[in-house]
Amino acid sequence: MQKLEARNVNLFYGEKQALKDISLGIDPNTVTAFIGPSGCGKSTFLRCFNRMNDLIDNVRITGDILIDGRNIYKSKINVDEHRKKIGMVFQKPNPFPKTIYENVAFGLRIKGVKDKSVLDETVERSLRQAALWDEVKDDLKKSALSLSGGQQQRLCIARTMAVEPSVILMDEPASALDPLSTAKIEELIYELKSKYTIVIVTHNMQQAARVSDKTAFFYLGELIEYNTTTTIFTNPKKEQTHNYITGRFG
Amino acid sequence: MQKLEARNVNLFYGEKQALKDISLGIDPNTVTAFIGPSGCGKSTFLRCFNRMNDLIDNVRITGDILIDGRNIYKSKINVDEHRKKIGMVFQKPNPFPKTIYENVAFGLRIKGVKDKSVLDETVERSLRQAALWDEVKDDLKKSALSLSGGQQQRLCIARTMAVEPSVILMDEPASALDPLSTAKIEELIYELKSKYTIVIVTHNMQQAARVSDKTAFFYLGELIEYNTTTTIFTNPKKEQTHNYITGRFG
Amino acid sequence: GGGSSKKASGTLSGEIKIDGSSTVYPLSEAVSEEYRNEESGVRVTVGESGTGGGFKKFSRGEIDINDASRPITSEEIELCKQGGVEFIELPVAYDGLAVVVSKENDFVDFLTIAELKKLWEPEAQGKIKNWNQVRASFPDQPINLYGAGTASGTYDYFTEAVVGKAKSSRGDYNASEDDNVLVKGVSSDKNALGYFGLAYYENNSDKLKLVPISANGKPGILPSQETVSNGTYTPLSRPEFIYVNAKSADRPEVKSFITFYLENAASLAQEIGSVPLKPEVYKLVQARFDKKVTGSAFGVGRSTIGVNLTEALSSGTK
Amino acid sequence: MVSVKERIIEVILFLCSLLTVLITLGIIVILASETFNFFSKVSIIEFFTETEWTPLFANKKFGILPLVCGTLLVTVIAILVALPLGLTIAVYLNEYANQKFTAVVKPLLEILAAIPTVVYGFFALTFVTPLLQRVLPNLSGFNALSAGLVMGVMIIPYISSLSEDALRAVPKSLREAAYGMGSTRLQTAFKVMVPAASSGIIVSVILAISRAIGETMIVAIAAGQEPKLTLNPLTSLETITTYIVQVSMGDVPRNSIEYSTIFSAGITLFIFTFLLNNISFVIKRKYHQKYE
Amino acid sequence: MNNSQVNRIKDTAFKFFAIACTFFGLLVLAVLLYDILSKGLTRIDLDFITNLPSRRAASAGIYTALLGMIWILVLTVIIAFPIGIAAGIYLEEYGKRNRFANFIEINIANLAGVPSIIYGILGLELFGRILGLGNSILTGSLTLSLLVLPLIIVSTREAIKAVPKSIREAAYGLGATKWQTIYSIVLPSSFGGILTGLILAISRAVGETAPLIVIGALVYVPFAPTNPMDEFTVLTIQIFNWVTRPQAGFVTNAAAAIIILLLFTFMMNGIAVILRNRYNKKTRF
Ligand SMILES: Nc1ncnc2c1ncn2[C@@H]1O[C@H](COP(=O)(O)OP(=O)(O)OP(=O)(O)O)[C@@H](O)[C@H]1O
Ligand SMILES: Nc1ncnc2c1ncn2[C@@H]1O[C@H](COP(=O)(O)OP(=O)(O)OP(=O)(O)O)[C@@H](O)[C@H]1O
Ligand SMILES: [Mg+2]
Ligand SMILES: [Mg+2]
Ligand SMILES: O=P([O-])([O-])[O-]
Repeated sequence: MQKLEARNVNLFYGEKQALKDISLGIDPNTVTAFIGPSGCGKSTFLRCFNRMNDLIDNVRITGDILIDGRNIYKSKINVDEHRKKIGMVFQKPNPFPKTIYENVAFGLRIKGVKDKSVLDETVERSLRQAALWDEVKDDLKKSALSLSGGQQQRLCIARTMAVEPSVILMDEPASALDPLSTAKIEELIYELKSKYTIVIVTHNMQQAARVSDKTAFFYLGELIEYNTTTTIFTNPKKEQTHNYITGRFG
Repeated sequence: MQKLEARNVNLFYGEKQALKDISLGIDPNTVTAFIGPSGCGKSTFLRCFNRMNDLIDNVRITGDILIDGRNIYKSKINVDEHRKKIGMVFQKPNPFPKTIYENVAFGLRIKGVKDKSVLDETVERSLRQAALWDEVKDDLKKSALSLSGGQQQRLCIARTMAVEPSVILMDEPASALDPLSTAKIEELIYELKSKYTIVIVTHNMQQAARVSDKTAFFYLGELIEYNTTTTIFTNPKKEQTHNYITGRFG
Repeated sequence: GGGSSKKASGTLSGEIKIDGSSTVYPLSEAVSEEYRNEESGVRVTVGESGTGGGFKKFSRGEIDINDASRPITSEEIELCKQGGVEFIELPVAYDGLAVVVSKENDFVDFLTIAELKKLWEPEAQGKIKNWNQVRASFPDQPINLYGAGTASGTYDYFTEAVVGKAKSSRGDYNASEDDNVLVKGVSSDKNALGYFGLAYYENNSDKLKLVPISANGKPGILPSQETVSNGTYTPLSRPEFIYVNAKSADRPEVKSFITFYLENAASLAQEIGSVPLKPEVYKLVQARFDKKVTGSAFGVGRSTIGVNLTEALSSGTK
Repeated sequence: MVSVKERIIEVILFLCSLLTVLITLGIIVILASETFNFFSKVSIIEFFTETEWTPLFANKKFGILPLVCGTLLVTVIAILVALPLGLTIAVYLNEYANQKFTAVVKPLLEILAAIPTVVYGFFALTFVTPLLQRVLPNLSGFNALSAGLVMGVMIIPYISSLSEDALRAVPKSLREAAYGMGSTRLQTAFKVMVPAASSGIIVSVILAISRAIGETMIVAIAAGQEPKLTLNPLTSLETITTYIVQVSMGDVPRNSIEYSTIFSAGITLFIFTFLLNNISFVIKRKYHQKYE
Repeated sequence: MNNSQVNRIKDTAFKFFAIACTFFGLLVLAVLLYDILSKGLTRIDLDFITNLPSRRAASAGIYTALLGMIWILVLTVIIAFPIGIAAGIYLEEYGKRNRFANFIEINIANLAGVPSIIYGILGLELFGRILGLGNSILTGSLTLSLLVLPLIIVSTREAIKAVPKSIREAAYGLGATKWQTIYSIVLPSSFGGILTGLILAISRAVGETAPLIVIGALVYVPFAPTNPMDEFTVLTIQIFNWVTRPQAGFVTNAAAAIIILLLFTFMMNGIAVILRNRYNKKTRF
């Protein structure tokens, strides 16, 4: 069974259609890259998977989104519970203005976990997974805002993993970072693949080529081409895809 | 003689140094591209040439900038007059909230030109040069804001040309536009080269490769490499340049 | 200071609410301030809504004592009846109504009641605007008027004494319940003419010029302690009262306060620029209070202009 | 599916915001019902056409015009002071002054709007009027001029700060385009920035007018209490707000015609400011959309 | 002269004119402060603060007015703050979707512009007469609560709006419910902004005079209030009372009381500015 599946998804912001009849399936424990020019709907589509678009006024969605075969828009699903299973990492690092520790512990706290040892353990495990533990282990009580951008982004990844999701959605997670931090994040994605299903939106074609197993190319709200990353980059079937990856526009 | 020349330019925003000892010369009637990752100082450097950075508090500049051999920071230059000779086009189209006609005529009006026939003539000539005349000639009295993004950008170019500058500075002029408009602007740049000296900042490497004669690569406020565009893209001398144009970061 | 007996702060407590006349206000204020040294546990508040405004509250039972610069009217008596309020009427001082102009005014030597009438009657509204319309020998300058607000006893008394009918006045003047505002206005306006209680003049005599008033062809008379007290300053002299709610009068703190009031009214009135009653009159008044004589000694329709208090009080007491 | 707790919280929060509607309703109902009483006794035509206002006197006249006229006269004086000064300051702070200067001066000017109005009343009566009387010997002790001038100074920051905000909200790119073409600062300011920020500036002026119309203490202390249909700023006059204060200071019996006059005067004031506020709100909405 | 020179001269001329305007505003402020300080500063001493009112200017004090003000403020804070903050949260976080919220928004913008004296009329009729609370402290603070409510709501909304969408999304993304997100992320992050608004609201309440006059607070109250049903006087009313008295001594008293009032106002506004700056720095996300 596919981990994530979209069937004929259309999405409207008010009058404006941002996604047009998109269908695609994503296998477990793979990395999938969404690419396409600015405004083509990559983020919008990504956010359909954890119903983040619900937060925006005037959004209307048709079609089905299935996670582990369950339609998350149809059944009487508890959205908050659902989101706990789908982690999300954003373009700009967005730590809470709290301590590093409290950032990572947040997901547990809202679940009502109060046991100090459980919290400590989870914080450490998550920070280790995000390859941040060694850098911050002595400063857990410091404000997360005092970290560098790259560290903040890894903190956000750690925070996501603390609630043990099975899918991680990443919206241009490295675009605000320097080359070194970018490399670290890419490495991390590669490592996390064994445990999670990862979907990543990126502007950087080389990044898509480096980290992903499959790539989907979007243009003006449509899914133009979806294939293995190698195929997309070496032998695209559509001219638009070709034009885009060779930098004719975007 | 070189049209534009920078000699050991350093620029500080308050404490922070944004440009580090930059020297470079630009020949007349060429297109020069500035490339580099976000925040490396491309825009800052571009704006040195028409003293646009003067508008920001706490900016300190050392070194010399020469235009046609005249030091524009040293001599008792009239900045307003100087800026009339150096046109500038910005990333986001920024027409004034006035009619199309008044946008193009603005430069003449502030010079005190009142003669209707001179104005009419200049407006038409500039719009023709910017390849916009045919699309707007019947709507000159309409608000400039009613134009599409691509048209607005060409209007801004026409507006710039109305005051007959000899240099045009462009800061990512196509990054907010769709592929079609981008192509039009690129074409325009190519045509304008015969009359103007053009400097263009771009994020899009392929665009730099397509339109420019020479390319300068900036990184963290330093000019890493400056050479003919062909050399930069096919045979860069520095590893950083190589990494950047192959998309290792940025 | 006015407190006659300086014993240690007393043992009484409670609240006494006073409101009403702004002419009587300084006296009540002074009394309650001195009373504070006597009985610090009793909390006295004094408002100045004007005599009429005060009677409105008094008849609703909202206040214990109403200050009045004229006797209660028959309508007000009726209102009190409806509100179930019985009252004890106590004169506490005399007042002269001062007619004043700015210090800079050098042409007004005196005014006759007739001239005042011409100036203040309702028909003057919008018409009499210049000094020379009052008397031809006055200069052709605008005249700016300042007078008591319509809720005040001063207004009622002045209109009755000058125009001949209570509450009958032009409306286009600076009207305020607060005589301080009037003092302020007249003193800073060289074209001004105004009227208010004598006490307010006495306290600000450096800024104002008092106008002698001539009635019935007699020469102009200035109001003063003497002319008011001996009745020569007519028709603009009048008694001031406090009206005590008879129910409140049973409360020990009110009883003690009123006694204190009557004991000290003479000296305090002098201090603030009002004119005290004669000592024997205060005795009569105290007796009236002690006996809880309710009702007004000033029968309906009887004017207080030129009234003889001793006579009125004795007639009321029997 | 939303949990019960979440629902309850939402309902409580909702009720709190509903309260604001009740306040408005309260104001309208209370003003309107007494005004209704008023108009059952006084003809609405008299109210708007009669030129005298003497409801407290024996010869009662119920023309609101003198009060409206007094209110507007003081407001006009105030705006004549505040608009040129405020707008010039806004342009200066935005276009000429450096950020540090602006950062210091703007809050300092805002102090002007934070000072309690009773203080301004004191200042107008005890300082400005005597000062003006030296130049204008015919000036009454209470007068519209000093009240208006002082009120004008008080509302400077409404115009300067809000207009400065509006100017600052103009996209930086427009300003740069103007400079890029060789405009001087003055040209940039008045040919590009002010027109582009015009709606915001208009909003600031409307708010300032509305504030001036509703201002009470300055006029109550310094402008006098004589309802007069005049355009002469040197004499005393009465504004709507002063009248309400004047009546409130004496106690007026309920259900009397005098009592309902505060409500008819109050509703006139309310309608004025209500219209102004709504106009500014609509303009504000529009221009927010323009730049988003 | 060519055109460019003319333009430069105009530019410079405007600059000097504008500097003059700016300093005129500040000059008036300076003169006002100087005038008041010179009239009242010498009058301020401990007695002035602790004395009860008196008919003699020299021995009158502001004790009852100060206590009255504190009573009024405390009650206003207790009444208005929770309601205002809750309403602000609703409008910013919940109410965006429906038309009714839009209506409430217009309504609040309107309320913020209603002249304060109208609130006085509302308070007089609603609290003073219909609810029968008279001219008590409670009536005063209820009236002022209504007056500052729009202010609190607006500043709460501004503060909440300044919290970046991204950290909300992060919280939702972790599965937090709406209220959890608001309570544990949004409110702490906007705390500084909300507090700033609250302090400005207090400062506004301190400076109000007209609505209190309308509800009938202009009386001689020579004792300190002890409960919410007591009659009261506040600093502004005391000043108004003294300002209208003609004797020089009371003008001095008024000036002295104004100094105290201004100290209070400036202190409040100063705290607000400091808070705003500090908070802006700390939470630049
Ligand atoms: N909240 C919104 N309301 C209305 N339109 C929106 C909203 N968010 C996005 N859009 C529009 O929907 C389209 C798709 O937006 P989306 O953010 O998904 O693009 P994207 O591919 O992620 O672009 P980018 O690479 O710039 O992030 C765009 O045209 C955008 O303007
Ligand atoms: N007004 C300013 N004040 C302080 N620092 C600034 C200012 N403008 C730019 N900088 C800093 O100067 C550096 C260079 O900025 P600049 O805008 O020139 O970069 P850029 O190469 O044009 O980037 P981009 O591609 O994002 O436009 C950046 O670190 C930026 O943060
Ligand atoms: Mg996106
Ligand atoms: Mg740039
Ligand atoms: O004494 P009065 O205030 O009623 O004139």
